[in-house]
Amino acid sequence: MEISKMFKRFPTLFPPIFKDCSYRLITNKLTWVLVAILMLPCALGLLVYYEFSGDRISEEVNGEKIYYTSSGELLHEDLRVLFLEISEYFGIGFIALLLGIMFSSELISEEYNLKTMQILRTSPIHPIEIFTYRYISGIITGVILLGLYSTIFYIIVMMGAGIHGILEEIGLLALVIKIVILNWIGFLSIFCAINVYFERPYLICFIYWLFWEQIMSGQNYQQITLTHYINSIIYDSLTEMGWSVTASDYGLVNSNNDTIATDPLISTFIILIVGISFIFIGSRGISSKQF
Amino acid sequence: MIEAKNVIKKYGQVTALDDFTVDIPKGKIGILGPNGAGKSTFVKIALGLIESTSGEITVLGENLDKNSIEIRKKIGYMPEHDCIPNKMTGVEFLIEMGQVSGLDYQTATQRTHEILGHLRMGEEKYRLIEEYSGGMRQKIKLAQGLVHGPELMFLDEPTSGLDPNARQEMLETINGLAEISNTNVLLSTHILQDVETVCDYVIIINNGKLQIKENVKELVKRQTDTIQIRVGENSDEFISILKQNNNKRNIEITDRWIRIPYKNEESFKEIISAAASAKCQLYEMERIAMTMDNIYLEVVN
Amino acid sequence: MKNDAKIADKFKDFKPNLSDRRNIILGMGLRGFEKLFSLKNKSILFLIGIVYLWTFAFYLLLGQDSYPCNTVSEELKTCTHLNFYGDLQYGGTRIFLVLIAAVASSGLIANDLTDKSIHLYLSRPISRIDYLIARIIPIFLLMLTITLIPNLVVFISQFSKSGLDVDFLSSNMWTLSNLILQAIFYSISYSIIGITFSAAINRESLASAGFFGTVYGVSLIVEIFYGLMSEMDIENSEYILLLSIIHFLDIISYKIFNVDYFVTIFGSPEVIEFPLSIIIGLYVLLFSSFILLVNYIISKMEVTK
Amino acid sequence: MSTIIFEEVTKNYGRVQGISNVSLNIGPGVTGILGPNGAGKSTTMKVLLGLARPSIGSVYVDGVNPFDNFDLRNKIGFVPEYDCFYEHMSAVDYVSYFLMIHDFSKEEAVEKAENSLIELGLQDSMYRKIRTYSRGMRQKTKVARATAFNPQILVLDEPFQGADPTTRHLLMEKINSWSEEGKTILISSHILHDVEYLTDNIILINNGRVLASGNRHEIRKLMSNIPIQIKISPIDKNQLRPLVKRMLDEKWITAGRLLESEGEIILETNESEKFYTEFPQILEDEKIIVEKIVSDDDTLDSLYSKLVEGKQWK
Repeated sequence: MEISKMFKRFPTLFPPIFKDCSYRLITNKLTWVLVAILMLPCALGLLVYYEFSGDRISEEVNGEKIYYTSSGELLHEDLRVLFLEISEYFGIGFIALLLGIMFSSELISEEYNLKTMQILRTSPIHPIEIFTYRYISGIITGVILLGLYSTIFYIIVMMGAGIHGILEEIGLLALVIKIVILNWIGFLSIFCAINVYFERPYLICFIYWLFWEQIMSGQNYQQITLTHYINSIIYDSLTEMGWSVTASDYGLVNSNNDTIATDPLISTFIILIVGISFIFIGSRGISSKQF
Repeated sequence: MIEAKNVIKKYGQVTALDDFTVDIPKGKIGILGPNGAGKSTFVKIALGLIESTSGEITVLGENLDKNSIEIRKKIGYMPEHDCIPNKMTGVEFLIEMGQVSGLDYQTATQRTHEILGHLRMGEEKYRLIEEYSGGMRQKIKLAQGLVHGPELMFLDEPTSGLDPNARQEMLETINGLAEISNTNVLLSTHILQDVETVCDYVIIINNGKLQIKENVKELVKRQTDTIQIRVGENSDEFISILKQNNNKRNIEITDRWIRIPYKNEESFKEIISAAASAKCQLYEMERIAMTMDNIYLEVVN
Repeated sequence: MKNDAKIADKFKDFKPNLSDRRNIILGMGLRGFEKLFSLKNKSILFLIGIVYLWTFAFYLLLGQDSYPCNTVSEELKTCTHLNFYGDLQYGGTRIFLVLIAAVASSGLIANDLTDKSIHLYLSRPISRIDYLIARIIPIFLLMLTITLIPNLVVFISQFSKSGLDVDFLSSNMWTLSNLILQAIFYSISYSIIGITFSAAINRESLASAGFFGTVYGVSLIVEIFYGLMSEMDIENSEYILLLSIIHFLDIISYKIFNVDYFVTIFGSPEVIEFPLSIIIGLYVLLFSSFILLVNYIISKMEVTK
Repeated sequence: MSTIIFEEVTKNYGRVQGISNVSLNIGPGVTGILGPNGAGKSTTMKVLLGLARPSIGSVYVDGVNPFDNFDLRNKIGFVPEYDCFYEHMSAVDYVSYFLMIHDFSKEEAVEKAENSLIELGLQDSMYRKIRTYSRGMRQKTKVARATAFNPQILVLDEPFQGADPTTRHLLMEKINSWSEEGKTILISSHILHDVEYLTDNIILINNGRVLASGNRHEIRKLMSNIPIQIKISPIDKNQLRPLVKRMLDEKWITAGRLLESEGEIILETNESEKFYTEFPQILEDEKIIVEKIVSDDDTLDSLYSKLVEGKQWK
């Protein structure tokens, strides 16, 4: 089928597929377990806020309340570190990754389990369409979920520093959301492709992430991992925002201790390329798979 | 065997059984009815798995309200869906089920092998259930219901998913059940031919109410007023001769059969002479008998 | 011999002699326990082996003298039997206990639910609660073998170290009974949690992952936040410890010994007090709701299929 | 008018046999595909649907290879044996979802979906979630999905499985009417009675081989090594004995049996064609009227078991 025809079909074909996929992703039991885990830092953050809000010192400048810690430092600079650290575990790190693995399995593997893939393969829909639409639905749902979560968590954490603190560090939230989007574009397409080719996608995805992304990144040849490019972007943005971070904080050094961070624009570009190429690899797998 | 008096069962707004009254005799009984007619609800109530909203049920002479758990010692149940564990051997599973019913280990073992012998399971009984074919799985399902020697056996769709040979064998086994430890059989199925071959009595339930309860053999003996014929070569000539004789009656013709209304014995004579003069082969000629299909559709619709 | 020729009847009448419900349940439970111990379950045997090795290496070989533990001192090793359930770095086996409970209990009901054989069990002459009890027995017994027995061995070794002194026994009567009570408490609690997960998540591997992840993972997160909050000197921060089941159970087990609770994961021991009524009330509420949930799940299955 | 041609098709899954050396030619009308479990029925269907690529040989559906061919997929409707639903959708959503893939606009798709569901008698429940459906309703939904876009070829794998008799009857009527419209319908069923009711054209597969294909009466005739038994019952029971005697005079009757209690005689012959041609004449001459001429040997049941047991070669 020609590409032009696919584009023409997009407006009719995508909405029902998106509706179906997002419904399935959101009503999945495991999503709720993960969301509950994600909510835990929020709840605890709220608790922390109420307990310590009496201890902070505030000063009014130009009608805005600026909060300080008892040792006289800007409170929002303390809190932003907390936000980023916890986000690296939850919003863009481990939990988000579990969510990604789960989403990809629900989007692709479940079609094989439900045997609806057989029906799709006897219907006039191209494997690229099958794969891409599910992938895009997954990205949209995941990004909305995690973006929302990051925003809520950001507000809860920065609430201690008042409106001023929230506005002051808004760039950090933007960065986290940007990373969420790039993370999902890159990883979801790899996970989905793994789901097409392998019988036990959960295990393989996890092994891939652990051995390839976690252990390889921080080594000399880390440019072959997606994590490297993600870290490069975080590192670059943080330096631009005036944080005092070093490349080694994000493992962007080789064994000679030289900084090997990649330019953020190129990084973004590479992540997009990886995402698109795995679309093709995945749809190739769907079209060649027999029943 | 089972007496139900004014049984009502409601699931929230939905009424599954609506003032259901029946007296089921001993023997092999078939229960028919559309999906959601209340068949399985009735079976589950009779098993004591769920409670009726109101009404009284007596199973094997004992009131169900008082000892619904004790009564299960006398009842075997073969569910419709696949419900046997894969990671056990057939024998292991049956012994376990026997013990859960209250048999001691040695008796359960002896009984298991005896039943599997009757069901013609060979060495494969020592293999894992996951390697079994559909027919063998059905047999294990049947055997687990029989292992504690029940007086009454509920069979829910025992032949579904079986290929023709396995189905035939399963039906023969069910036919023999009455002889294995005098078991009465209550068979619920969607395949009407099964009821025809196996059962003594048939009960049709629709909309939670009893429609009919009758003897199967007498039901099927009834004949319709149509003769079905199948002929070979020269069928055109045969038909034209028939038409001359039967100009006032309507003859149904398809490329598979010809149907003529039955008036009296002369009808047969006309057909035979028509075939003789047209010199065509007369493959088949008989009055179509009432089948379970006709009766069922008549009752339910 | 002429008259002895015989043809057997095709079918023999079978008059079953069925035992009552109590025996059936006990038999089911014991067979389930046997199965958990069979060679097929290599992972469980392996974990049990580790627990024993760990216990013996830690408490018998490395040894220590002061026993029992009446108050919490700086020296944690004096509280041997309580430490047994603590975190690894303090010599405890908590992670293994949770792991064994997760792995062993996950299949008990989940397998019956996946292959739907639960319908067959429920059509036997036992009630739903009977079935649940029969399914809890194996995991309960398994937990006893890894909570009670190692602790008893430690007790006996202490006893022999004291030179088989009868005074040691009489002065430690309460310790011994508390030890047994505590082991039973842990076993029954973890069994109920395991059964709940097994019934709620009806796939074996997911159930065990869910059990471990929820119980252990939540305890870690709670612990992190507790650390954070106590650093900030926030009042009543210890109440968030009740969010984690592990901590909750530990609190009760310390109550059994009439010892104040202290945190062990991350950071130095710290004494925390809770009112007894809150804890017992919460426990009863939590575990009865677990049992009701399982009962509800099974009863729902009965009706639908 | 669509035709399906298999040319010596073999399909293996790794080391497992699917079908071996199957040659078929299926034309318009209903064709029943029979065989034990695991014989290769589903594989045959999958190969012709383009879900699996033949290991050896080639398949042509309407003259093109179904694997990879896009336009063909608008012409084939498939009802699989297993459930294949998005359980959270309603039947209308589900059917229209697939209709949109068939290039219908949203409004058209919903309208067509509703129509075909109503035709199959699901009007009361088509807006409910599929999760709540009974087996019969699920079958109807599957059939509606496969037929809503009006395909020329219909492949039905066990469409009556689990359906109650009313649903079964309705589906059969539908299949009959589609076959009259000239559609090519391939149907597999374990219940031979249903296939017998629908069609005389069968394909019998066992162990991956096609044992027989074509009209079942013709197949029976080809198995000339097995004598045919014919049941006859005269109206006048006194004529039972004379009739047997008379028939045994003919040398093409090999055996005769008298069942007095049932009022029947059973005749066995090796030359069935001759028997069927001459028998009416004999009756006419002898002035005997019979009310039944039936051969239990000629039912699909008996044909099936004979072929599967391999009696045609003995």
